[in-house]
Amino acid sequence: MIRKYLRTRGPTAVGLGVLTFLTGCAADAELDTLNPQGPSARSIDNLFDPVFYVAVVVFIFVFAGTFIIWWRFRDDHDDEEFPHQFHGDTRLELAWTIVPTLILVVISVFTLITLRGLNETEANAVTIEVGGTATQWEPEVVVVGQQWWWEFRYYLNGLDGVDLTDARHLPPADIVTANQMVIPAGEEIELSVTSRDVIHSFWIPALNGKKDAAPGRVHPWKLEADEPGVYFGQCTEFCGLSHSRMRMQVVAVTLDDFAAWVAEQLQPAAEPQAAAAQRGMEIYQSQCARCHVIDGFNDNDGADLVANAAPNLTHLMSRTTYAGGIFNMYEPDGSLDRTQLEAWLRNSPAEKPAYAEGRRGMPAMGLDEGQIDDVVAYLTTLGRAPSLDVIAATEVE
Amino acid sequence: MSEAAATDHATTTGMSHNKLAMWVFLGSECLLFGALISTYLVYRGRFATGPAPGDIFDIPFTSVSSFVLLMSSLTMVLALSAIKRGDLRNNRIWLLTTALLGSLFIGGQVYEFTTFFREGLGYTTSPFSSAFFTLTGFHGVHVSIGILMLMSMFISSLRGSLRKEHSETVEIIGLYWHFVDIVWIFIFSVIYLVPSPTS
Amino acid sequence: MTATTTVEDVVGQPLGVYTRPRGGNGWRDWITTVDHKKIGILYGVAALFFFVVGGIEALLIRLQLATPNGTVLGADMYNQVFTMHGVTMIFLAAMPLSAAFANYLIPLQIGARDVALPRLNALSFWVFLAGGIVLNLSWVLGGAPDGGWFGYAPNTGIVFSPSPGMDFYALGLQMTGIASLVSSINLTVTILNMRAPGMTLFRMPVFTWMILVTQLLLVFAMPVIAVALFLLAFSRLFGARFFDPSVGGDALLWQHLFWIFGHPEVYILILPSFGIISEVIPTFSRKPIFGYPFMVFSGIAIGFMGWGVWAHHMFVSGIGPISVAAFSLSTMFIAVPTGVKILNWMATMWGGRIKFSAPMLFAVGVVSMFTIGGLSGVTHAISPADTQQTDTYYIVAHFHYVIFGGIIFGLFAGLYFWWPKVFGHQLSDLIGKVNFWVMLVGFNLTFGPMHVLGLQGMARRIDSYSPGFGFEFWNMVSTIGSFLIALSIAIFVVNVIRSAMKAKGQPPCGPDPWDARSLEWLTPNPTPVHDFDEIPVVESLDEFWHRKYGTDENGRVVRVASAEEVCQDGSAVGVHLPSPSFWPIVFAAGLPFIALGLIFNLWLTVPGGLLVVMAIYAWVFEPVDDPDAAHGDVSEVADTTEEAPVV
Amino acid sequence: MSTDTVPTDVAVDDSNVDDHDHPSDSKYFQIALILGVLTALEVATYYVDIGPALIPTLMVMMVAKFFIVAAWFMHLRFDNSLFTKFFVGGLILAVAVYVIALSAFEFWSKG
Ligand code: HEA
Ligand code: HEA
Ligand code: HEC
Ligand code: CUA
Ligand SMILES: [Cu+2]
Repeated sequence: MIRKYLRTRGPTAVGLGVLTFLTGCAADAELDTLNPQGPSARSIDNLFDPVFYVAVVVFIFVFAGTFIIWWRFRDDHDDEEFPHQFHGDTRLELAWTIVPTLILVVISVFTLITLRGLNETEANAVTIEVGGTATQWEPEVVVVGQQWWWEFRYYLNGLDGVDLTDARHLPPADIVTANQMVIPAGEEIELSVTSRDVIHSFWIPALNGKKDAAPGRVHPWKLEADEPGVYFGQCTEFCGLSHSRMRMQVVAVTLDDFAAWVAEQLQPAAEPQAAAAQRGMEIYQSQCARCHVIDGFNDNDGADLVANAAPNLTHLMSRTTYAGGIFNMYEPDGSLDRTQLEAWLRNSPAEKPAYAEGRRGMPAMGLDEGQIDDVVAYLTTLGRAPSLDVIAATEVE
Repeated sequence: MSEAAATDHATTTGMSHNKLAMWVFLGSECLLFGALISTYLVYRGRFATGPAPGDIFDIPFTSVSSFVLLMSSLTMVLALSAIKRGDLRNNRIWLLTTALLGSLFIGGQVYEFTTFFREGLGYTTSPFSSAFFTLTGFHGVHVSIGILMLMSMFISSLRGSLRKEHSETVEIIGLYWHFVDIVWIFIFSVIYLVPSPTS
Repeated sequence: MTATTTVEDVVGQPLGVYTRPRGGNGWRDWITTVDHKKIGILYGVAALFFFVVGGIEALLIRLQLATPNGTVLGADMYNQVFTMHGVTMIFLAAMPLSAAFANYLIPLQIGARDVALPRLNALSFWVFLAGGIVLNLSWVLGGAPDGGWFGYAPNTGIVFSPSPGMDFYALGLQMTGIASLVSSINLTVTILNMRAPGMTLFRMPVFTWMILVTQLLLVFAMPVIAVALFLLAFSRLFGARFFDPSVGGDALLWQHLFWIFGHPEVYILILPSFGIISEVIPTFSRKPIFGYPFMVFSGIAIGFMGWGVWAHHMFVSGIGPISVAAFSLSTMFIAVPTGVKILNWMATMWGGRIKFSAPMLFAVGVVSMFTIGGLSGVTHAISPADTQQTDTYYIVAHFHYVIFGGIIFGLFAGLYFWWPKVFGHQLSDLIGKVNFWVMLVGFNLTFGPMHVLGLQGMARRIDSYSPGFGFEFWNMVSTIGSFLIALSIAIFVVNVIRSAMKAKGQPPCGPDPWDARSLEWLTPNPTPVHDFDEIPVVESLDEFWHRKYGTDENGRVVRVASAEEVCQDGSAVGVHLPSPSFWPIVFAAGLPFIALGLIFNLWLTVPGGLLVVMAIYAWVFEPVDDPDAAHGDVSEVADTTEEAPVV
Repeated sequence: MSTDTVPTDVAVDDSNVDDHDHPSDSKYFQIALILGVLTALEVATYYVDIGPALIPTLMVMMVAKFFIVAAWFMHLRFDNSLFTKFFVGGLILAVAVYVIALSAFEFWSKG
């Protein structure tokens, strides 16, 4: 990271860079915008870097000028001496009209080229297995923002004929997950970004710039990660109370792992065996199912919320963070972070500010400790935990 | 506001402060109505489950009231022309006629609104309805303010305090009145006559 | 406003309640004044007050963000605080402070005795103040606005922002908007219509020019925000469906309307400051401004181009690639006229004999610090890069560099420069210099790090951030810097108090403390009530300077007259001035009742409406002058009897 | 260059033109007649189908009415050109800005 700063910002940034280094702050800056990990972000960076240089040069010019003026023309004498009076010089004026214009013309050309690239999509297809048969799938993900978490919907038969205009009543998708978007690395993913309530903004700095998620509108966008890895993001359009706690991650995996993940996500939830988990399931049925969905168990349309949706819990355990990507599901050793999950179930608004009484965010469910244990027992049956690597890479503080 | 005109003598440009101020204000009003009209244009097709504009507009009726407003511009300018000649009697008559024609227009608008309302178009029915009532309502408020000013002038005239020297006051209020008329010319064509979506 | 132009000739009738207040003194004088100088001072005091309010909000923001997972403010309170910080600083501090300078100086710079419509001028101030009060009342009446200063729909709708805060926003800003509109019409007319004989447009000081451009921007921009705020208010109060997506309302409508206003607004903010330093720099460089016509035309060009770039705030909002491309390019090229200004200021200083007194330091501060902000602005204008930067602290850095570096420094330059003009004594230059350096360091410490934070991915408008993203260090630096800024403001306050105490009982400072150039210095310091003893006849740009200096046969500058000889002594008596009036403040007092009535209980609108209607009618029937007022002894010393200029 | 002597100024005539050559009342009636006829023609388009020519025709008539009122009833024809500048300035600005904004909405494509 540091090296990147030094390389791209050149000598002018040495001061900043050294300071940064001294404090060791940028060591794991997961949201860094100057550390592109995919083609889109790279093309943006390649545009930004030279423009930044130009700006630095202009800045140095003005600063040097100011300094020279201070050095040469400072004169605090209170006498009646006047310097040579001149009123202007048309040639100079023309020069400093034309030179910046030319610089900007050049910048415009590159801006337009980059812009076109960012708005082009390619046809690509990956092979996945749906219902036992291998299918070609053009990677497309529907991204839905709502207060204050993200939903990702995968329609494995493509988006033709899928009506996304009303995000509060979307057609059923094959895979619905929250806060962590799993994608195949090295492939371009086309996104359809929308929202169920207010405007949010979807942003994974390492992979691409942002795109607003606006209710009633579907915005096309794209992502591509060069390598498998985890890329952090943050909602960047102010969306109310817990805007700061509305984060997300993109987990890019190899094609094989992706196919495996798809196959697993397509499985509905299994009937729990243990007694505690069964009791938890009943509590879920009576308390939680009015909002949440578990495929194979309940599939209601429409939570009792302004957004009309709560995270789909079918494969909850396959996600390593939850509640807008602010809590870890697992300890670094791979065991469940039970304390946090219990706290969440005990009183979620205390863990993450929400207007539950305004039907925005998850309310405190008023469960007693025994019930919480049972619910946790049930939730842990939902989906399979990912590998320790993923747990380590996705960990949030 | 006529203060400076009284304390000052001539002005740099030879135009009175008040008249210049009115024109600047009217320039500004262009942006105001422009924003309202744009809002309407964006929303004319978004009538949700309520009535669509094409379903409810009554062109013959609106044509008549548009004509009434248009003619009030004529009477307004006649009022001005009268006071400039020093013909206070005719000035009074035309001022009153203008105010009456304006009131007739407002009456028509009230009638239109109530009809629409009865046909299921409330203020909160759809973006279209909100935009429509807001735009025409703003225009109506402008007309009403104009009527108030005309009546104030009429009363001053009765009391003998609106004389030939004050023709500029009539002229400035006239400018406002004509502007409001112009806005309606725009609204009438773009909103009523250009075919609107139907449900 | 037109209703007021009617009957003016009830003079001679029994006056009763319509009797105009006499000049008087004390607070009565202040609330009834129509004197542009007093109104200017009122604007200045109110704006500085709100600046401190907004500054305290800023300090709260910085305290909350000093460390990760800050706990100084809760999420809800944080959202209110940053919203009110932005709103207060923009609408209640920066704009009115510029208005203060404009009001005080414009008549003086063009050689007039007052603005064109003095009572409306008073009205503007009181309505602005009422708007500011309404906005801030929200703190105690159910919660402040919490939707951000640009209040994107539908987050500001009643569903997502159920507290009355956004109602206060919609109605309070509507009031300050009306005030700005009225005052902009007034000043436009003043500048066009009240110039002294010989004061052609191209002999007007650059400050006057920049104010003229600003007023034109206001004239055309305020109605747009007015409509946006009406749509918002009607949606919240009466259930209009403008921004309800479930029935087809479009979230982008608000954004377009807001930014069609919002971008011209940023030039409304900066141009007065550009005007101020265009007066300060030549004075202290002892040279005329370099390229006067280019300075004027670039200002006009900025004002003009400012209308075609608004969607650069919407690059990621989904407006489609063609719009993005068009707005991206149009935005970039605003750098050209702005660059012309920067370079012309430098050329003005070049070859000068520069005295770095406090006003000059602040002015040079603008030239360099604004440039940093302008350049980061250009990096936003390249839209692909902006998709990474928007809504991060990189943007916050940009706009505080242009706003604080460009506007606040410029306004401080103006405060130090014109202080003797207004109060008759100078502020301590030494303390002023300390003020400048502390502010400069504090400012860069506060906002410089935000560039790094933004590029590291710190989103704006977040009430807390987790450790581990690398945000800790620079946030702490920034917080420390913000307290240095506060210290610098405190130094300013000390300077003001100390200088006032020192000046007490002393005669006013001389007429021309800075060896200045423009017409306002022709009047003595502090400016007498009637401004000019005699309306000057203008023969050149920098008229005042040219009355003091000529050239000898070698083309060298030589003094031909001392300041004392040139300046008027303020001794004229019996100059006919517009009488004060109660009605502006009565009118303004009605508006908060109407606003509160709309929010809480419609009955409240009744007294409000009555006050307003009464004020309007009283205004109209109020005699032009109080017949009893003592101007009967007019010795005709120097009334404006000369023929008005035919340019 | 010396800037002191630039003579240009927007405001050159100080004579209050509108006191002398003002149209007579009968002229006003004629204008009102033209306006009335135009309105009648506009309304006629509601009854007579003129196909794709409709919107251009309406716009032309609207603009004509607009300018007739401004030029004659509001005296812009006779008055100081500064008034025209403010008004037409506001008008052009409004049209330009809002047309751009509406196109950014992809309004035109939706028809
Ligand atoms: C005083 C106020 C002010 C001023 C003057 C400016 C000036 C400029 N601004 Fe700024 N801007 C704001 C206040 C201001 N801005 C605010 C408040 C916001 C945020 C609102 C919010 O979101 O809350 C904002 C946001 C903002 C954005 C949106 C960012 C985002 O949200 O994503 C953009 C994008 O293009 C932008 C661009 C510019 C540009 C190009 C200029 C140009 O005018 C700058 C021109 C100046 C120079 C370039 C320097 C001098 C020039 C030279 C020395 C010549 C040579 C230069 C070159 C060849 C490059 N600004
Ligand atoms: C004119 C405009 C203006 C000015 C001057 C400032 C000044 C400052 N701003 Fe401002 N700021 C905005 C306009 C402005 N801001 C806007 C528009 C936003 C966007 C809001 C939004 O997102 O909606 C914003 C947002 C904003 C943020 C981002 C909040 C967020 O996104 O979460 C931050 C964070 O640090 C910040 C900090 C500061 C600081 C530290 C100052 C300092 O410079 C303030 C310094 C002033 C003082 C410190 C005064 C106090 C003085 C004293 C206490 C002295 C003692 C007094 C006496 C003795 C009487 N501002
Ligand atoms: C009224 C609606 C509602 C009810 C009832 C409800 N939840 Fe939630 N739940 C939500 C919402 C909304 C979120 C997303 C909160 C956020 O991220 O801010 C959520 C989030 C969660 C999460 C985190 C999911 C993720 O991936 O981020 C879990 C686990 C959860 N709820 C479990 C439960 C359980 C167990 C119950 C019942 C005991 C329950 N919920 C009842 C609305 C509800
Ligand atoms: Cu969602 Cu901010
Ligand atoms: Cu802008």
